[in-house]
Amino acid sequence: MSKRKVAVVGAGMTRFVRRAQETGKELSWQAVRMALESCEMTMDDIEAVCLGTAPDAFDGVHMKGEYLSDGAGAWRKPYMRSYVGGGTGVFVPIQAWYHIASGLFDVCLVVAEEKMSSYYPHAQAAFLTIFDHTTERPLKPNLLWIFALEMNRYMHTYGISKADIAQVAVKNKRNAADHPCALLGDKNITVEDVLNSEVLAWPVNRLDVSPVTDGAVALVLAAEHVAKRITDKPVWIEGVGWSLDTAHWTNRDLAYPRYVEYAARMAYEMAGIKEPRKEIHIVEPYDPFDYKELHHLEGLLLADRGQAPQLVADGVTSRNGDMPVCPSGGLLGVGNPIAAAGLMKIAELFWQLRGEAGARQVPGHPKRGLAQAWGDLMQVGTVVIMGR
Amino acid sequence: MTVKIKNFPGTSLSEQDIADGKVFSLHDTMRADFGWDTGVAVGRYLAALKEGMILGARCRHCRKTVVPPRQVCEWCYRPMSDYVPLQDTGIVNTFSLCYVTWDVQRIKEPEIPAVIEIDGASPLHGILHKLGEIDPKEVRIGMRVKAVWKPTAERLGAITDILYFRPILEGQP
Amino acid sequence: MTLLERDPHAPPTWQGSVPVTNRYTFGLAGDRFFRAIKEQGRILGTHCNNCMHTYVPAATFCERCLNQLDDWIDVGTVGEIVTYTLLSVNYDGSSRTSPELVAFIRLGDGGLIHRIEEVNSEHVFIGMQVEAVFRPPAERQGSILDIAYFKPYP
Amino acid sequence: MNERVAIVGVGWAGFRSVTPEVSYKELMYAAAVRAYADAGVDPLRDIDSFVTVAEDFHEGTSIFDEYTPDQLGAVLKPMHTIAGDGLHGLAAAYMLVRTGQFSIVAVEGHSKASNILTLPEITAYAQDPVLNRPLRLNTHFIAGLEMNRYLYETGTSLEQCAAVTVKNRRNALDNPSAAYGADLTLAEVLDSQFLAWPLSRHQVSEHADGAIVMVLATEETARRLTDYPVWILGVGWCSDSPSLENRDWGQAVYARQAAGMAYRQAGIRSPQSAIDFAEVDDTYAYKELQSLEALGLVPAGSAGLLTEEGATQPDGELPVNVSGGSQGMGNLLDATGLARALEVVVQLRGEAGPRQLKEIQIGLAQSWRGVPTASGAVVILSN
Repeated sequence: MSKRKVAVVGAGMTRFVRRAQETGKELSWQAVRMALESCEMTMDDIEAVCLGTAPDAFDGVHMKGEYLSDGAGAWRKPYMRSYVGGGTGVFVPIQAWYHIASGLFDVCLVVAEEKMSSYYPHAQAAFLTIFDHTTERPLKPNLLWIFALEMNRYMHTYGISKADIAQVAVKNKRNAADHPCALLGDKNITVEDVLNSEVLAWPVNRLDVSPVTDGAVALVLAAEHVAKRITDKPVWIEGVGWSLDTAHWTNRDLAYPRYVEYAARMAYEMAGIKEPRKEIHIVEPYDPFDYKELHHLEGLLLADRGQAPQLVADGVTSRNGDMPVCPSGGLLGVGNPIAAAGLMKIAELFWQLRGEAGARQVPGHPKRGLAQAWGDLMQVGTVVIMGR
Repeated sequence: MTVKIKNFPGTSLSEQDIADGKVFSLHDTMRADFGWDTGVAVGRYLAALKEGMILGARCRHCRKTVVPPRQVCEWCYRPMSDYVPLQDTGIVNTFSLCYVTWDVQRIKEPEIPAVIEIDGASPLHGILHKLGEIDPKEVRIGMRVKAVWKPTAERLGAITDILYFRPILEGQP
Repeated sequence: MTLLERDPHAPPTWQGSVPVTNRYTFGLAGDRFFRAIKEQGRILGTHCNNCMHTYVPAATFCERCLNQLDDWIDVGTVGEIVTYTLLSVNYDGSSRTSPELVAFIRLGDGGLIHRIEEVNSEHVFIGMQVEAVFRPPAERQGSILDIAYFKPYP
Repeated sequence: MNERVAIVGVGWAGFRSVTPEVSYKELMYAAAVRAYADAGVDPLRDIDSFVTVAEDFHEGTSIFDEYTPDQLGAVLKPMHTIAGDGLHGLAAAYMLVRTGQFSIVAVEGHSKASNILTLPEITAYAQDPVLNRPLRLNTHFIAGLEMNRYLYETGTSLEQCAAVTVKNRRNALDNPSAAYGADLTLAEVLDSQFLAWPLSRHQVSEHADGAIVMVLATEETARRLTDYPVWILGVGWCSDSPSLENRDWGQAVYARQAAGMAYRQAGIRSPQSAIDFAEVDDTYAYKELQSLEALGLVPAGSAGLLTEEGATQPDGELPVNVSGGSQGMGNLLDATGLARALEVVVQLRGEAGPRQLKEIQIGLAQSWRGVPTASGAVVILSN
């Protein structure tokens, strides 16, 4: 059985802002229009649309995939919204991959949108309802709890300090200073700034956390024969993987994201990658909290367990290091409009692998990159490997 | 293409812009009330909490004891066959000192959420709850704790029938 | 004790609510559309020269070709009833004592959903001309409710 | 790429107005365990990927996909949720199998509508927050507007719409899984109070609880697993404009487009002669008529008359909603389309008992996502 090859051929994104004037529809449309223009395509070329967007509570619209469809370019087209919590942004290109790989479509639009500022007064409150309605929600948990609990367990298991972890926030926010769409880029931030920022839920401080953000990102994906016609620089989707762990998150080892490992192994196998540490040149792991980047590098088998902080300390993960990690600036720096943030990572790989990332360009003509997102109750891993 | 694009779309607003009426906005609230059927396994778990007991379930196939109880074992997909009363004591697997509430109000004294591995359940099998009767500075992973229950008459059959877990001091039960 | 035994003391349901409170901006086109209603009592549309389609309410983009729409036009305050209904149920699902008349009114190539008043429902028909009745300028807030209702025209 | 994909197992549970004895997880499990037994597969060993369909506010949980893997045997497997109708989920599973990357994929949909205490207000939250919701109109108004325009454009009568309810609820009497079987008269349906004139209360399907799981496989695997594979000949789905101001009020454009896509895949040029029976959206009685026309199964404007004449009865030329449809089985929220497809599978396997249709080869299932959407999907199956 021959498998169809799928490539990314165009990308666009809005600025990531704390509060956008645009409606969610308008943000989606802006990103889509940019993506189409980037590959000189029109809506006539688009056969199907895949949307990724996180909880309805944020935009404040029930069945918000339906509401957003016109902005996403879905008018009278096959249109579906996929949903794996925070993992959605990296899942939605996987969704488009299977649309095209199935042979049903040749060209798909991929759109991810989030307008978190519509939840008022504060988007974090929407996260109360991610917990089990009967056995957990009565305790009034907030989102920070689950991250703080996981971070503490990770630190405890491997003897990692808060300063080790804060380096990630510093690296990413500095990287983001070069991203024209970034919300929180900061060239001069230091580890002390992170450690001295307000404690939200120990061990999590304010600057360990990515901000509530509005934004949208769009890509155009095409089957091989179309991709080669459109561009001489297609970026191929070489491997995809995703995995969902048990909902009983308090029955698991929180120190290690095995669901990320499962997703990564699936993607490596599909991409024919035997030695990921040698064969992956740029990594965009999910970094809504700084420790998460480290956690995920380990789950992706790109660092030994408990050893990811050392890579950061040694500069391996810097933009000009041996394995640049989050050269975009990540969620910590560019911002975290949930699904759009995940898709931003795919867009970043697209630009990096084509040598179009400007001030953020990773040296050495990287050939292959990996993007990963995480979501749900410390539970889902989504992985895409792209190469030129 | 980011190199080629100078002006990215997206219009940033401040709270002040909205307060000043520079742009229109409106507020709305969804009334969303639910009565979730607790079902067989969780229903039983709640009933046991009302009696002052933490209930688990055992899989005869893979010999795991899990909490809260469930109808099917997610690891071997065999029906869970037995309920097992567990201890109301356990070990702190991890914790946080949280200075904000669920709706992002700042609080002075931190709440101490924790995952507590329940005695009698399989290793690493715990529940989410809070710690109390302890100085936040003294909380440690690995610490032994015991449930503090609401008075019998006030229990509803809810996870909040346990007020919190408190540390077990040396020599105490 | 087996899993199939039911416990008569088990609470049959767990009650809870999902808190969802929102603030919506009107967006780029929405802001201008509602400003025209509020300040001038005018209903605006935007025209797509590519699809030859006039969107009402005004849209920032054409949903068909995704072109940006900059061609703003006043479509007047009189439109035609495309379809209507007599709604006997309230927002929350409770029954209404008297039904309300709701219609889709064609303006440009789009239109508005709104209430029809100042007419006996038996006299309403598809194709009927109706006119927007605006609230007094001082009461308008920038809302679809700045139009109180539509009434028969003339 | 795998060209041919079959449904090799189905399972269901519930289909009652309330299911107080089980949680939603237990309801899903009951359906899944039957589907896996039907297909002869062990989910942990054999199933490569899983798809569920759900909407957060129907569940009362944000990021509902968190709570899906355990009871389906999908832990640490590639699993995702489609925020769509069951047939969208079926289409996703179909595509996954076709990629050549997965041999067996399961799809799940469920409803615990009885657990939602404020459904009208939740549904209303799907209206445009700036343009429509401030009017504080019950979302049924959209069905009232659409029905009125449909009647106007086609000359269909109120009696013809009511005949759909009479037929489907009577069909449900022969379906042990249907919650709302009844032997109503036309007069009873017509006399019921108007909800959104011309729509009367009896023509709005009641909600029900239920769960459905289907197992899909490649041709090679299907032939190994079962003697009765049901082949997926085509799938289609489409969204018309989401805004009430830009849509076609009389016609179900989304259904027409979705059907066109499915017919192209199935190589069907003349649906009227190719399709032996159909399970179509009837969440409101008039939708069955409007859908049949949009699907090209009857000439435009003729569905009412044909229904009145009995053409869509179980013994008619084109049996429609033999299961009882949503009028007879209940509106299963996001699982509604899967319930339609389930009946097509059961019929094609010859397992429909007293309501079994004779000499059938190709069946069609169609769904709509309900007010205020203009989205729907179609699947064409054969034995």
